[in-house]
Amino acid sequence: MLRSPRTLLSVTSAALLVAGLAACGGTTKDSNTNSGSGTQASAAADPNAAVKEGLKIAFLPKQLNNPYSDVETGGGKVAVDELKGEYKLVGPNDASASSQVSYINTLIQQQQDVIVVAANDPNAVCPSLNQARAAKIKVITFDSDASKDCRDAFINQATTEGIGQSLAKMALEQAGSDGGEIAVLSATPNATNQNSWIEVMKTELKKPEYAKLKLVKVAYGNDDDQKSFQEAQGLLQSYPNLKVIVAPTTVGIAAGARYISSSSYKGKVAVTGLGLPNQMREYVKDGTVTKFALWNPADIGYLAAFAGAAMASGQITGAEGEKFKAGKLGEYTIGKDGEIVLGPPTEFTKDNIDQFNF
Amino acid sequence: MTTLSLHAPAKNLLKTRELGIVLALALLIAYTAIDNPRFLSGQSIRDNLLNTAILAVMATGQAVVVITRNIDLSVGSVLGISAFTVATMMSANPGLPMIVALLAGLAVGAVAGLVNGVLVRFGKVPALVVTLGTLYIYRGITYSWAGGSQVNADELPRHFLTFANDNLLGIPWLVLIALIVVGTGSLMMRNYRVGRELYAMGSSPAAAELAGIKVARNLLGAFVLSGALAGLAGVLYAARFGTVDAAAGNGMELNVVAAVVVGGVAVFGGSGSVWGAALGALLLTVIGSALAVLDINQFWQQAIVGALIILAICADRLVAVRIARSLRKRDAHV
Amino acid sequence: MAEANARPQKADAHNDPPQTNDPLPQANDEAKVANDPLPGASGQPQEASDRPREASDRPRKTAANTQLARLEVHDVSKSFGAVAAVQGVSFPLYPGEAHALVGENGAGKSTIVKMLAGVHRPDTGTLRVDGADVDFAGPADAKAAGIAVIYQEPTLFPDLSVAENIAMGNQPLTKLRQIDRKEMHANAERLFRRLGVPLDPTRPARGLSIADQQLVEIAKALSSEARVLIMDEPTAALSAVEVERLFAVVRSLRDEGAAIMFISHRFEEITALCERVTIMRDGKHVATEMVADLSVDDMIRRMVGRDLSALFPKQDVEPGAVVLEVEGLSREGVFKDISFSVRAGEIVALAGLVGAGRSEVMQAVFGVDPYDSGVVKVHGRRLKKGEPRAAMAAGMALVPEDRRQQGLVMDLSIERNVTLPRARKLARLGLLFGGSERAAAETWTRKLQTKLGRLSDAVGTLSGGNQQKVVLAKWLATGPKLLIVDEPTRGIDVGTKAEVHRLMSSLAADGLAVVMVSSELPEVLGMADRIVVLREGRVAAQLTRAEATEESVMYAAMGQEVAA
Amino acid sequence: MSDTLQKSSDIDLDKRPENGRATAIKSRLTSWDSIILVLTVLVLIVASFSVENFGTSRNFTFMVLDLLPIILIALPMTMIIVTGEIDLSVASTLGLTSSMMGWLWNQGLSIETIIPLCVVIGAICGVVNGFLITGLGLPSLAVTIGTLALYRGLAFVVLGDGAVADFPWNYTGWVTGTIGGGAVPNVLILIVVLALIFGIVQHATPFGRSLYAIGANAQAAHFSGIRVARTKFWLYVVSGAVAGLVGVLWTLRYSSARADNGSGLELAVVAAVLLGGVSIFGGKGSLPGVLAGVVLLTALQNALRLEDVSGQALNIVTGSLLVLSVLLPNITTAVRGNYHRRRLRQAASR
Repeated sequence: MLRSPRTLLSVTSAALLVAGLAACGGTTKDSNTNSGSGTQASAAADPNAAVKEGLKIAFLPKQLNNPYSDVETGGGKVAVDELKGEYKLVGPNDASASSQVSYINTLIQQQQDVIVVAANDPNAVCPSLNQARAAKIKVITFDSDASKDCRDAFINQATTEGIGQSLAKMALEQAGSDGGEIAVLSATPNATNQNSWIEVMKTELKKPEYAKLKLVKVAYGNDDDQKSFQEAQGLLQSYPNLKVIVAPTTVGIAAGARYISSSSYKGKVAVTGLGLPNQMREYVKDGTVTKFALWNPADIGYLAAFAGAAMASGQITGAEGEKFKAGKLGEYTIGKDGEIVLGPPTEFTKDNIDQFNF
Repeated sequence: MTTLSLHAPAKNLLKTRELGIVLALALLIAYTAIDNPRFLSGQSIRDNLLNTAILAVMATGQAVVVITRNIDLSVGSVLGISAFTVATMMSANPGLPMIVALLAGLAVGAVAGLVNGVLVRFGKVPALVVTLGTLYIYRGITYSWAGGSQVNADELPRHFLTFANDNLLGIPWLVLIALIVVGTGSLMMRNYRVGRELYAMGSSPAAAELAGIKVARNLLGAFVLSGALAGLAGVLYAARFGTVDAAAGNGMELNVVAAVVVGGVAVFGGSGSVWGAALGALLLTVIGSALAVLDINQFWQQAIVGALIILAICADRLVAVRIARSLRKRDAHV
Repeated sequence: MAEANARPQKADAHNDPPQTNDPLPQANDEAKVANDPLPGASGQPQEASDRPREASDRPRKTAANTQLARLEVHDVSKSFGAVAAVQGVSFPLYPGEAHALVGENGAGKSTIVKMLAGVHRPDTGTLRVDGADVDFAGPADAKAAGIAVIYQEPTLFPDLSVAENIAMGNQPLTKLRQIDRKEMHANAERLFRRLGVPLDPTRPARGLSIADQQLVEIAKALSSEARVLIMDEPTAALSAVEVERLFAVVRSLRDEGAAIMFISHRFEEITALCERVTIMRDGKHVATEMVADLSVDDMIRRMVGRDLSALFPKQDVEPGAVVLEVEGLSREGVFKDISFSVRAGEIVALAGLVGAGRSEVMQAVFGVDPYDSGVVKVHGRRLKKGEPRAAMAAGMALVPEDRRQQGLVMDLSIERNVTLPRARKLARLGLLFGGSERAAAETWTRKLQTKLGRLSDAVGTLSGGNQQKVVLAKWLATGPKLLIVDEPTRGIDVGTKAEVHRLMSSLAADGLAVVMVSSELPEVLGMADRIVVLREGRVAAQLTRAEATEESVMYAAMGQEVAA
Repeated sequence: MSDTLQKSSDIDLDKRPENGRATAIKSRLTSWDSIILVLTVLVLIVASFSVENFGTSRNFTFMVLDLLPIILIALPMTMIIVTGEIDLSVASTLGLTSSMMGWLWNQGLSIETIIPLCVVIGAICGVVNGFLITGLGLPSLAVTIGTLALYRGLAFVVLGDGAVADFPWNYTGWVTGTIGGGAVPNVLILIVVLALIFGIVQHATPFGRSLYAIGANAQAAHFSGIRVARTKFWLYVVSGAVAGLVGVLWTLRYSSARADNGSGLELAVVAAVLLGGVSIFGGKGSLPGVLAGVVLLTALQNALRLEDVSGQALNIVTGSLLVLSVLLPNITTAVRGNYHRRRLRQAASR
């Protein structure tokens, strides 16, 4: 022990020296031209090709025990059955990219025809997804996109603009004509969707009609129920004048609503955002929540399965402007960067919530 | 008279351990309250106590196990399996009274704890290994059973959910239960034979066997207690958070162990107290909410908890060294 | 002879409680086989020697044979693995008698103790309390039957207070069945007054000296109002004064009707305390006799099975150059201003009461403990402090006091233990190959005539005496110039003891400087050329061999106290 | 001198039986690390024949990549556990280096600078652990639970919840790639080299010997001139450095630097080490056993996944294996002991 600090010092300095030497003329962020993009779809699309039967379509949601993704993949299963394909659902217990990679690898080994994946990290899954594509597997992302050079198409639940605007609109409605302080309770700070929605929402709030709304804080509940619950608590302690909590994530809105409904803030602070009708029914009925929105998640899985099948059958390649039929949802057109937009979100209120069961 | 000369300082040093946590707590609360007086509002205090309750219940069981020179890493998974069991049971039979839910949770936890205890005592497998194994196993069982399903607040009976917020004489039930658990636990460990035997077992396992202490019974008891309290915490968790899935309580074991260590229970057994552990739980919880209130980047929270654990064991070490020195000085003839 | 023995020493390790730091002497110590009684052992001529005894400590004749035995061991056998530790032993223990149990290490004494304590269950045979068969499922049962055991090594709970240690399991309770602390402390005070020790009942047991720990153990036994008190070498760590005080208490217990079983290697204590003695050898019962009817030589002969030559054969050697110089060594609260030197060929003994700081001084000299000030020089060169490696490089070797905790790594093989201090020297290109280690280990274990199976066996499977030889081999293999031996013969049997003495003597004759720490006065007087007596951490006297007598050493060790 | 030594008496009654060699072989065969080795080989063989796609070269690559972090961290962890200590902070160290890697990359440092720097950062984490444990004498379990939280917290402080992804393709590609595009992954070389170094150090050097002595009896080791504290200190430094290296590899493999990378990995590593037959109390265990343990766990997970057994069941398998790895040897010993005692009783009653 007596001598170790000195030895340590020498080791450290040696390492730093090496590092320093290497620093001259190494690869840096600026010099790095990342050419690691995957194989681009090269085959030409044949719009008249028949959709194959018996396609192996695997769903890989962010994690298994998430009711929202259960609804999504449930829609996928309906679609795969309609397509007479083989449906498979795998996924990790934790929403981490590394465990998702292991599952992608397994799916490659099993030679699936289509992988429908909700990426936990847009980049971390990329190498594996590209390996899958190299193995002639079509990769469709849903819910949360992967980097666009490692997937064939992305099913977008709604346009980013549409959701951001809708969030801002609902916040204003809830705050009332006097406006006031609002806060956002999001998922994780690097959640792709939530961040782009919040960005749009912020842009929207700069418009004169929103002048009375003041966004005081964006908190992150990490899509963890307990964490979101505590973040909601923290928001109210820090911002006693808060009027509205906007939670653009199903976990966050449920936790936030639950906290408000059980606290003295009930009736004073409104909660809105994106939520599942089944989770929110109680709070809508007890008056904590008057309005929230969401697209139908089952339709996302449904659409993803059809898109994957169409691609695996050669009907489409993922290029902009291609069209395909998606069963009961009708015809869709592929947009820029392989995006397929589901449609506008549904707004839920006391009056219509009982019509939905997901 | 030498008899008295040592007496006082040694006892005071021991006392400072819990006092230290209380002081740290007071400082933290004072600082936060000055920054934001709402931190001391009734709602805020209530929230903090409610959040502490679950952790304190688990820390009580953990403290008892750690005092016997063992550890129970499976508590997070036990909480999960108990929360899911009870939530499923209550959603299927909404008519069941709350007390049945509590007993069911205790029972599930006790069985899980019994398995741990039997493996440790009769399988002669170190507790760290056993409970690391059952951490995986219990969680795996919950996952396999629950699959992707989740019990939502709206599936649970109203009286179950309101239990977390209902009061008795202004004290929320959750807090009351935690107080009873911590109080009973402290009393048992301090003033009853079985408690002192648990300390003895942790202080010197071999000597405990020779002293004729019913080591097997006590050890099983400690693990059953820890399991049962984790099970109870599962019920409280389900009632408080309303939404239960298979991941409930994931990673909680680290918080519980942290609370116990911060609360002054030595990881090698034999010393520390249940109420110290409960104070540790309170301190950790208050830090969490204080950071949110002080608007400190929430990412600091975990780092601060880590630093606090290290600080706590350093402090313990310091106290031990000082006691040893004062004892040696007294004994020295030089 | 060898193949006759079934072996698995290995298996018996699992019969022990799983804790690695088992304070009990391991069963292995006892688990030795002997189906080879030495010729004539059983039919040894028994010269009844009528030694004169002072009237004062002449044991009372007990009315033993007419009474019902308080405790009876009847045809009891116990094996560990294939090793029979105790075979068909029977003897009674009567109320109001102090009964000695003697035998070499490995004779099965500790196994008997553990069976009586409920730690082990006899394989066959029965134990009887007041004439009724008993079956102890655990120590609790034995305790309930009124049997209290004081083990060789104290078994206290360091984190609990002294009073709690004493009262554990028998705490006085209030009406609510809570522990009555006030009463508990008062009880402890009472016991300490009776024992005449000034211990604070509220202090934690951690940090107590071994002697104080042993006194707490005795208080514990007293508090349980035991009807049978079993003491397994309780005096090993006690000073003469403490031993006398202990004996006084034990005698009063005996007079109150308790049955005492006393195990010791010190014959003077046996003759001072006990009326009857049971002798064991190789797990078998040899004899139960009145102590008054046997001379010490008789006892030894029966324990060993043959006559012994002189115990302390130190040869006279002309001392050479000064090897070790210790000047003004001090460590706060432990020892102060210690100075002495040792020459080649000399055996210097460090004598003194337990707690006088003898082992601590030598551990500081060797570097395993720190010291605050002073100088240690080997061959005139100053040694870096707190660095055992520097001491080893200078040619020092330390055979420590506690074989099990300090001397050996019980779970490692014999060869690994022997080569542990010099693995670096045996390595080629930084790598160790099995062969070189084995060769080195083989050489030294053979030189010391260590009885072992394979060098790859765990050292814990050996008997105490052979373990001590392995420790000696380990350090002699480093080729030391200065050998420090701390209690070299503690807890080893008479036979090996003589071997160790002879070895030390011959090493000194070959020019080695030896420092010996010992609590056994005869050993000190017999072996040492010079004696450094420590008292309360300071040098009280330095005596030459000529000056040293039992009285002069004790006077120096105890100061004025001995005047009485 | 040896002359006098030879003359010692023959009083010692201790005798040793001769049939020891057979028992030694038997005990070696029944020791847990050989059982786990055999079990691993069996699982590999059975899986290759019965699990579709298991034996393919691509799957081999995937498996190697999956076991890379666990196996590398397990190398120093084995040594640490053999000395009777534990390091639970490794996964957090991995997370911290991954965060730092992303942050440094964003600062515009070259990757060639960042990689050694990250290893140093890992080593510094180890220095902190080592100082607290050996310098202050604190229990390693408590210390590393503390630094587990601390390092992970710092990782989040450094990078927040964001991710840095644009690492150069030639580096990320190397980690996931194979030698010459064949079946042997590049990282396998790294694993083999490091495993060889650690194996030799642990099993054939004086340093390695001292680890076992420290774990079995630290005091006796100290009395034998082994620098216990210093040895342990350096083990923690090495453990931190390796965790740092794995942080780099992890980041490159997923081309994503994130604060939560590798969370929970410490339990997997400890489970693998214990499964490999290392005693949690120290003093016992071998590196081949640990390597087998890691391979067994990874192969089982891989095979079960290919068979579409849910990830949940993996938890149960891992946990059960862990408990069984200690329980089974204990049971066999107990059964043997009982059998022996019964035989003795029978012999006595006859």
